[in-house]
Amino acid sequence: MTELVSSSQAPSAEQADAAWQRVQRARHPERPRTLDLVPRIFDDFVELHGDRLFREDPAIVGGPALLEGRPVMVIGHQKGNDTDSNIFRNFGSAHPEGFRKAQRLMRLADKLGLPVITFLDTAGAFPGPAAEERGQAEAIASSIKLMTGLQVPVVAVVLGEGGSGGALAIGVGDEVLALENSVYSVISPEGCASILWRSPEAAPIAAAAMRMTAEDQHELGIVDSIIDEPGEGAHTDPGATATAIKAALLASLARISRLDTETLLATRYARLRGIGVYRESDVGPRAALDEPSLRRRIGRLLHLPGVPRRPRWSEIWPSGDDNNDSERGA
Amino acid sequence: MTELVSSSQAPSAEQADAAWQRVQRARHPERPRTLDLVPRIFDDFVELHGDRLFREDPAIVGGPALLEGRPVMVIGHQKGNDTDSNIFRNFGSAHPEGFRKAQRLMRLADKLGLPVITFLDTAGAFPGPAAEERGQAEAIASSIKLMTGLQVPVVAVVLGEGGSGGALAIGVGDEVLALENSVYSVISPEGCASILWRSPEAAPIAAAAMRMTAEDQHELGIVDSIIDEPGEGAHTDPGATATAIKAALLASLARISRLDTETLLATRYARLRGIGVYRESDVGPRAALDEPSLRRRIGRLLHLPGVPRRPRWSEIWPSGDDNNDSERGA
Amino acid sequence: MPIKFPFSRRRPGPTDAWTKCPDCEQQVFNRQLERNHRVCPHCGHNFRMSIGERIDLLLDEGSFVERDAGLESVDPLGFFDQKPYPDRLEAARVKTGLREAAVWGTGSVSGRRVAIGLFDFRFMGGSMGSVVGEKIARCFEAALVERIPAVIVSASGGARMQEGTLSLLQLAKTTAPLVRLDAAGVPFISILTDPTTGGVLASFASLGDVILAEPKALIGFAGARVASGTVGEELPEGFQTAEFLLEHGLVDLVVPRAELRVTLGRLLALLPPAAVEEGWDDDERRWGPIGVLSGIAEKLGGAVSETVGLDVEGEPTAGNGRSPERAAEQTLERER
Amino acid sequence: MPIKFPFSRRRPGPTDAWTKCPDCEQQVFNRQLERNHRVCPHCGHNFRMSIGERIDLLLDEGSFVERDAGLESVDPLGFFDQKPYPDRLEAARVKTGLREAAVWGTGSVSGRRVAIGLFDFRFMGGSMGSVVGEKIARCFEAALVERIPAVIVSASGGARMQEGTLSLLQLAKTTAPLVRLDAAGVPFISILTDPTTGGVLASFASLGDVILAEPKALIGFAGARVASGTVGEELPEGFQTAEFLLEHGLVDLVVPRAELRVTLGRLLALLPPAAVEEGWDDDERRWGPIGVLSGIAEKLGGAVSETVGLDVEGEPTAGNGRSPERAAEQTLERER
Ligand SMILES: [Zn+2]
Ligand SMILES: [Zn+2]
Repeated sequence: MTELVSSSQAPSAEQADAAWQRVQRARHPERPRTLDLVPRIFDDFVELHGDRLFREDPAIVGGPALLEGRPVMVIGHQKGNDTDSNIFRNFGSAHPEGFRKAQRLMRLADKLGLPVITFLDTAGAFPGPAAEERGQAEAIASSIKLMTGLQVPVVAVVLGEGGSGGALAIGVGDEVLALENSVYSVISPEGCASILWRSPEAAPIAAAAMRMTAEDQHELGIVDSIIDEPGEGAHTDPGATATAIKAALLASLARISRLDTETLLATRYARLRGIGVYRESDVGPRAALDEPSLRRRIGRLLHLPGVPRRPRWSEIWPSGDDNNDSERGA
Repeated sequence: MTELVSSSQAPSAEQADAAWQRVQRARHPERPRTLDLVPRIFDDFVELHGDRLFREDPAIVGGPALLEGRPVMVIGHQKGNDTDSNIFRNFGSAHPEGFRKAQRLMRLADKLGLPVITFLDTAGAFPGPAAEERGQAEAIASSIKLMTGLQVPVVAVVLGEGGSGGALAIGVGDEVLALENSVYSVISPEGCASILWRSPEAAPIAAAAMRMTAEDQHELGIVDSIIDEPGEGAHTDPGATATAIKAALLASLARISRLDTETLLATRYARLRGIGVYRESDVGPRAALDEPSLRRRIGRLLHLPGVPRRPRWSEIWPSGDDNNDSERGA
Repeated sequence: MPIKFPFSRRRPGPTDAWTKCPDCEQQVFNRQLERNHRVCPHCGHNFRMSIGERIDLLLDEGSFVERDAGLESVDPLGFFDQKPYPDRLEAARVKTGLREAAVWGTGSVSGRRVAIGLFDFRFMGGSMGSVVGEKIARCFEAALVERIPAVIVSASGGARMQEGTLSLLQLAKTTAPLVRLDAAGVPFISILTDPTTGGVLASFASLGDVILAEPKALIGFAGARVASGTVGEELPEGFQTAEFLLEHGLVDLVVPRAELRVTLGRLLALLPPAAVEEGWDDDERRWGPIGVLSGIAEKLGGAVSETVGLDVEGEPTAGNGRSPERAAEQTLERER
Repeated sequence: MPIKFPFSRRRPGPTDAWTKCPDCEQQVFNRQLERNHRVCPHCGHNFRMSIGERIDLLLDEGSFVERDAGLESVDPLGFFDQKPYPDRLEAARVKTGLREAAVWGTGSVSGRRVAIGLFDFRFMGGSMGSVVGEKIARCFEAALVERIPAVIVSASGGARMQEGTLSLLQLAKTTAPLVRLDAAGVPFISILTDPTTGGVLASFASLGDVILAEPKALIGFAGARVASGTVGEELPEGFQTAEFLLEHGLVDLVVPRAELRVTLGRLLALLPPAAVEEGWDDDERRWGPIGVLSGIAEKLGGAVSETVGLDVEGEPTAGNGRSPERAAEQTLERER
């Protein structure tokens, strides 16, 4: 993993161009969206609506679906295909009620033991005043929290733009897959360029600097597997794209479904807990916690205490013998 | 309990007068409210605010408190004492966000193992368009549902008006206590009179017909114990009223705290499940469910499946040897 | 009261008569209306349905078996307004051919077994008193015990005033089983029809894992007159319609009646009860430590049917006079 | 990098100088400001505080012990904007005397032991990268293991751009332990100070069992400029202030700085960690069946410190290169 720590240098013009091309493909107006792909991936799907609190938010869609005959819960950002539908969908940028709808559906999946599959495709959570008033930050935070504790397998797929907290709010997964031309970043390249380069025109450089392409994210360990796109990109063949996603989902679920509930939660926790790169030197008192029993200590850290017992999804999702977990983590 | 089934007859003028006097005392403008009583009952109290979703609703107040040095969660409707404060408090009629705040505080109590004490004093949930838009019915329903499953002791005290769903939303308890001059009803007497007598002026008759006084509610088994009020009513001596409530709360909690979590939940379920009076004759097929094991059947009905293990509050609330449960149920 | 399977009764009135549609004001031939699931062929207006018609609409033919048909309301408060409550009950029975405002039983939808409860608004406005609450609660408990989905088709003005707070508390009685359905992973689908208001909406009906509503159905907590009267505000357009609730995130889908059966069937296929883990047969593992009570339950033997309140017969009883705990204690005392 | 206990460093500049209050524009004597918890004596404006000042404000004197002071940021992306990320880090270190934007440790409030994390906005805008996220996560985990309340005092512009999605994922890393704190009944009190925005607000900071905020603190998800720019709307008065959030139900209390210590102490007394049931010492009962992993854990012996990531030293490592599962598997393989 030492290759992660390269010496800092400004991205070259070629690197900026290459990164920007990916950003543009990820944002391609004809790129297939969640609702374009869902009918091609799943046998049946009923879209459910509403957060049961305030409003139906069309920027996030979701509902139960059948994947190869087995029930799952699907949740995804939904951009439009033209001006009207983009206005209706708020360009895929959710208000708090969108994330709260997603949470409701995730709780339903948790109750029934359905694996959760999410599709990420948003420039980010909507930053308008109404969203702030209704607790945009709370909505994202509680969505992330819920996902870290779901007692069912969770697979997230980055379809197009994985934009910051609004993407992560439905993007915490046991495995995170990404389409070849998708991007994933902590802030939009324009936003990053505005702040650090003081010019939104530096967006391509910022895109390269943030290493936001699917390959980069795979190298960084944020993305587990990359799903190849057909030809010039997903928009050239949505059907083939859907087929590739479906195959990747089936492989992911087969891997994850091997785990029992305890191990699933422990593994997801360890995955998240391990993200980050740092140096640790021996300054100051060591973190020797006042803990009597080693066994209890590791038990407490890794295992969710007091969780209700849940159905094992290995019965719903029998583990396959294909692809070992060589793609996971390091 | 056969005395419950009396032959129907119109309330007499005397009965109507007596009932109406109670309604007026329950609504007395100087009657002590939740925030008048809380400092007199509890050693410390920090009011918390907000539903974390939409708005702080001052019609419901709540927060952790110390009762004889032991922590509890207090939640109550809050009417005002004058025009300004009544407008601020919306006359104690909560919007959905009030009930959702209450739910948040109940969840916190559940997490920390604190008994929940609620004070009921509302003409009802607010029926305005904004409340409807934000899911007033959902807010009440989910609050009731949450209370039926709280893994901590719950004691509800009817202080003044126990008005319909808005009262019940924070009124599902392991024990329900009522001040002597409080009332509790399925609809306001004015509302009932408007619908059934087609005249709001028949409110006193409706009040008598609905048997909404604390004594009637005790007879019906909805209220477990009545708390005597000083002199002409609680408003003549809030301090003495608070003392009486405190004594009743301590006795209640001592009784309830004897139960372990499983028994607590089973008992609360049985209590609610048993409310209602009906005749059952042998028409049609019997309700013979396809159930192999008798033991499992009763176990399923009475015991919450898969609940996380919780701290025993008998450690927080040691059981007293006073008052046996002779006041409970039949 | 020799009414059996009352839900199968057709509504009174000759089928060759005409009914005026309240929406488009056209005259509709009754037989045509029934063939069309009581939807106006001219404007799509959804006429209210009887329980029998609703069963025909939703369930596999002949699959419905009513449960607890013998539950009957009594008059616990001695309630008398313009006339005694028992007279109102009797009038409603005569008018509808039903014993009460709700019926529950088991049946199947596209071959999937469900526990289903249904309301008829014509019986005292579909109001919920002790009997309706008891039926809904038993419906949920049957779903729990059998691990089959629960479905409730609501049409109700709310809690029944004539039983006072006993009716109010039915909100809690019908809601409490839902906590258990959640824990056990058993789905509940709530179907809201015209009208669903008050205490029924403020309890189980709003708590479906999925909530379906019929087009233009009136759905709200308080009456629209109350809502506007209270605050003197003008009501938003479409206030308290199914479509309004959909927009406000409170229902999942507004489903035309012709698609309701298919939609319900698809949802049941997509949202099956949670798979049961290996330890299912082992009470200790699945349900957690059963503790004192279930130990007692084993000893109960014949007393069990009383304790779970499934078939108490004859004389009216206040259910809370026979809590499982009490019965269990009595049994233990007898054994000592 | 021989900086020890950096939080105790006072801010640079002579204490006899004057500072101009940005609110009332009066000149305030610095020494007076420090004595007054950095609150303007003229208008009550809350100046930002260093971590050391914050510790003095909140904790019992001398009770704070820093943990994991040796954690240091590296440059995983090789990030270079106007200058290299390592240069920005170095500049921040020099400017603040801190090693990073956050510090965590244990201490006591009115005698009650807490695990506490604190931010300093002066260090790269209090931004959260790998190190800050790691410290917050360790703080929560210590609270879980010791069963003591967690307290975080936030002041942050959000996730640190220079570490890309590694920073973004700190939102999940810092939030995941909160599920465990909930299950274990351990409280978390979040204190929001000026400013708390972006990814810190969109993760743990919004998830306190109780959320306190300092008066007039800027608190929001997106910058106010972004919010108004995006939609061209005029912003409501007081937008994104602590008081605005209180009104919108998003924080529990706005607490003047002079009362913060007392309020925190009262809350800690009122909201203690859940009492531990009898079975606490019995892992099987309290935590449910630990299953395969803990069986493995017993065999791990010396490997355990690595698996929980508490004291990996020296060379930079990607934490996810050493998942407990992986380590456990390796151990098992070695044993076979
Ligand atoms: Zn018509
Ligand atoms: Zn000033």
